[in-house]
Amino acid sequence: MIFNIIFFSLLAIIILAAAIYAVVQKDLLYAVIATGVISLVLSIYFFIMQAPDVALTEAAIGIALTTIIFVITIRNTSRREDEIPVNKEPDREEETK
Amino acid sequence: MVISPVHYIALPLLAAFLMPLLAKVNRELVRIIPGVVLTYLLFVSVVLMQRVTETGQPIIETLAGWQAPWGINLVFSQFTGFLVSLMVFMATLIWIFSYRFKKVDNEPALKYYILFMMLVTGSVGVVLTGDIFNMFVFMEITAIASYSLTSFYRDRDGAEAGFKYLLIGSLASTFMLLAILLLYTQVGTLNMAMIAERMHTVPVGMKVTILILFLTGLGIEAEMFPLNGWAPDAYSQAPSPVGATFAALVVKAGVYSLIRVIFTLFDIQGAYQYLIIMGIITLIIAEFAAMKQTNLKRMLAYSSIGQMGFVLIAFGIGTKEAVFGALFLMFNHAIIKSLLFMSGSFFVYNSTSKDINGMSGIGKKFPYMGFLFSIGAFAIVGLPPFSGFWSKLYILIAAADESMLALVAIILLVSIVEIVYYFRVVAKLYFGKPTDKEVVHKPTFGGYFSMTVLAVVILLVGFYPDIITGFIHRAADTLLDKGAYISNVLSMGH
Amino acid sequence: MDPILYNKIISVGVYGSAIGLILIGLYAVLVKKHLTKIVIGLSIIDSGVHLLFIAVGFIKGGTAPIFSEKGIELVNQGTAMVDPVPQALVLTAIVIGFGVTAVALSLVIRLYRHHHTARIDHIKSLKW
Amino acid sequence: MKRAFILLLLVVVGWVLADTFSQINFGESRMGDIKQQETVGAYYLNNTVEKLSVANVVTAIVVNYRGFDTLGEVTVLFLAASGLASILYRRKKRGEHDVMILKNSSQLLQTGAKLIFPAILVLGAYVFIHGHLTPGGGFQGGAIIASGFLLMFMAYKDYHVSHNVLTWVESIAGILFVSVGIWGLISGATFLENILGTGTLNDLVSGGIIPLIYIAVGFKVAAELTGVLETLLNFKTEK
Repeated sequence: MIFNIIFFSLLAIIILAAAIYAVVQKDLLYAVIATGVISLVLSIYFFIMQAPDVALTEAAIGIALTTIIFVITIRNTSRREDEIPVNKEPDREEETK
Repeated sequence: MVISPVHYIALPLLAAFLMPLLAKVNRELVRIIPGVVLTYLLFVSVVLMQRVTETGQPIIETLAGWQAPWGINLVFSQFTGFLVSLMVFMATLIWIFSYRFKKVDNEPALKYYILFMMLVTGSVGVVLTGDIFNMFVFMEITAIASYSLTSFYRDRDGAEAGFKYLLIGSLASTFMLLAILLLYTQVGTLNMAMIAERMHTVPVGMKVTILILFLTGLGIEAEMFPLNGWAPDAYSQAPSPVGATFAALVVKAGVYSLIRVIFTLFDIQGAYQYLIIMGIITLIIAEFAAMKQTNLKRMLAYSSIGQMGFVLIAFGIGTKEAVFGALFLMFNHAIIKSLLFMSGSFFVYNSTSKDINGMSGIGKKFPYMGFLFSIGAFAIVGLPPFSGFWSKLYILIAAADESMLALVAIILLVSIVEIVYYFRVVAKLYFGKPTDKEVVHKPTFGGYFSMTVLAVVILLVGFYPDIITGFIHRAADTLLDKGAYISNVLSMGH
Repeated sequence: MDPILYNKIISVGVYGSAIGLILIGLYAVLVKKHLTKIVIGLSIIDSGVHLLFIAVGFIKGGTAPIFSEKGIELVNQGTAMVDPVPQALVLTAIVIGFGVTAVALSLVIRLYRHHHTARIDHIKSLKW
Repeated sequence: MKRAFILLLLVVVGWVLADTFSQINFGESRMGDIKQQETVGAYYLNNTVEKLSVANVVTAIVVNYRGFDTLGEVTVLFLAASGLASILYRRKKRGEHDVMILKNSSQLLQTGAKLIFPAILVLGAYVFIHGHLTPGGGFQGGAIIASGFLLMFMAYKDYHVSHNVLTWVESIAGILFVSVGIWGLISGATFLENILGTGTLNDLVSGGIIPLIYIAVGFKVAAELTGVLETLLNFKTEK
């Protein structure tokens, strides 16, 4: 019982800490890793709450794929939340009708 | 194979999965297939509406062989059938209008037609389904198709509008998920008829919380204040057939879900007052905002929001006549606003700017298009003898019957505002000084055809409202008869 | 230890994490200025809601809703299993959430391509 | 001012949620008297083994009882992939071609990826073929296969999955899913009805159309997710 309480509180602390870290961290790559940690803890939660199907889905989609598409996005855009804007005019592509 | 409501979902999905393959065979198939599917669905609508009208009983289709409440079911009643038929009719016309869309660019054309067809399927599914979580799934289908279509064009602020829409839409779906979860914990089922049957067992506090979550989640698609920040941008940045689709289908699906939740699922009287209040706020803010707009499409978008506020007020009054008026207005709004969007997009296309000022005198150059736009403008403000007149009249009578005179005054006042800003555009079209910068693009044959059909429908309903009122009356009765809905759905196979 | 107190502590832990996630995500969506950060916020909110679903379906002492070899005997003691419906719903919700996130991120990439910045306070057309 | 308002909003939302969920006791059965089948959950637990011969009740719900939802869910992924491609689409000028944004990685990762890749594919296939017996199913298996492809993308700069192949797999799997549904309609039953014999519990070939649908879903999800990754990764264009 005591072990369970410690375990659950540990999970709660990790998941909330990771969420807060993901929000306050200015370096987006670290923030995204933190969301990966959230997914990981979430998947542990699902597993111990007897939802192995959901845990597997969260592990495959939440930890691996969501994280990677975030990383790809960051590589294509800017990595810092407090980026310095480039003073360029927006460039538009021409549209075919 | 007997014709049944599931055709509305299964066939578009089959076609959508097939289209990437068919695109490799022949480019033209990408354009033809959605039309074939939609035309077939129109035929299905005619057959099913006939069946429903003859028997007076809704068609309830079980899926996967499980009766309600164990499985998901589709309900094609006189009410949902009316809405679905309207949606499919409008979708077919919009398809004809946009047949030559993206003629040169093959890849985007494929995506456009797939997304458009799924937008239609999602909206139809929201109306047909009898299961609350299934409704959520269809809403997400509609939503993802809308986000992508809103940001379809690269040469305007499409991505910005799409992102705003996505932001609000995701928050909405979160609220809806929470509401579904809480509802499930309270009644232990997801079937809407069974939820309605067991609703009286739910504690009042919980009921109110769930209702508020639902209203927040669903009010977004229904463009209810203050959740409609996405609408003006989405309407003005999306390709114009998509704008017409938003007005004719997506918003209707949103209003339907809101109405279904309040009228059938819940038994809270306060919800009706809430609808009236939110409707009035939505109406007033949107109509005054519309007056300030210089961009034609934004003006049409705000006007659309205002009309939805009007619909919400009418539903909020809650009497049979008011519901009749509201459904009539939904019908009118679908056809009129689509006509306005189609002809309006033609003006935008032919003038150098999107501003109303840039369109001055364009009606002289294109008298027929100007004529169509004017019909739409006169109809939507509710002038006789156009169809919009009748719906406004019925709602006013319903409000007066309930001795809500303040409401009547507000509606009339707002109508004046509406008249002012629509007439300003019409006057500009005809009496403005023509600018010589215009580039002439003739609309396609399909464009002419669908706009003419819409104008004819507006005039026809305006002169002979009886051709449509029978259906709407029966639809209103079906919506208000909650007991029949529950017993019809749950008695299947018992 | 008192089982009621024990249950209370666990429930505060689980519900607290879920609601905390929703609130933190909401904060990020409403306050943060960077588009990617906003999408991160949305995915955190989603996580919180999914956790709530599973937490609500959980039954103390229940097993996963998968029948083992001796499954038929277990059918008669169905109470020993957790509620499978929320799990099925979450499965759907996770996949849908992934779809929305993917579309959102592609929009972020496109906005960055046009404006050379991903901060909403630097993109004029994103102002409400 | 704005921040204070947002904080107030958060407090209100948090308070309402906390208050609501404090009424929903954690770990307590809400399925009522399980024999009475008061809730759908109880019904599914009581009847799945008998009527469908499927060990995994969640799979039975996802694929059969609420199979229509799953069709919608697959459509959502399909739409997300289409929408993503449409949003990021740009006309290539002459001589331009897509380039992976990733760089070639170390020898170690390359060799490791080559070794693990087939194993991941087999694992994914195992997960969705056994979806009705063990935890997992089409979505999980599909996602696992997609992560296998991701590993290859990361290891080899020039690794490409042909868009043609992805389109074919995706379309055929989708058509298979809907066709299984329409098959039910044609044979006089309802859409997506389980018209095959259900077999015996815990057999690989059991549960009627459930494994069939889950295999289709597995292939479709794998193709869609790989397509999403491919689109995002090939985003840069170079002359």
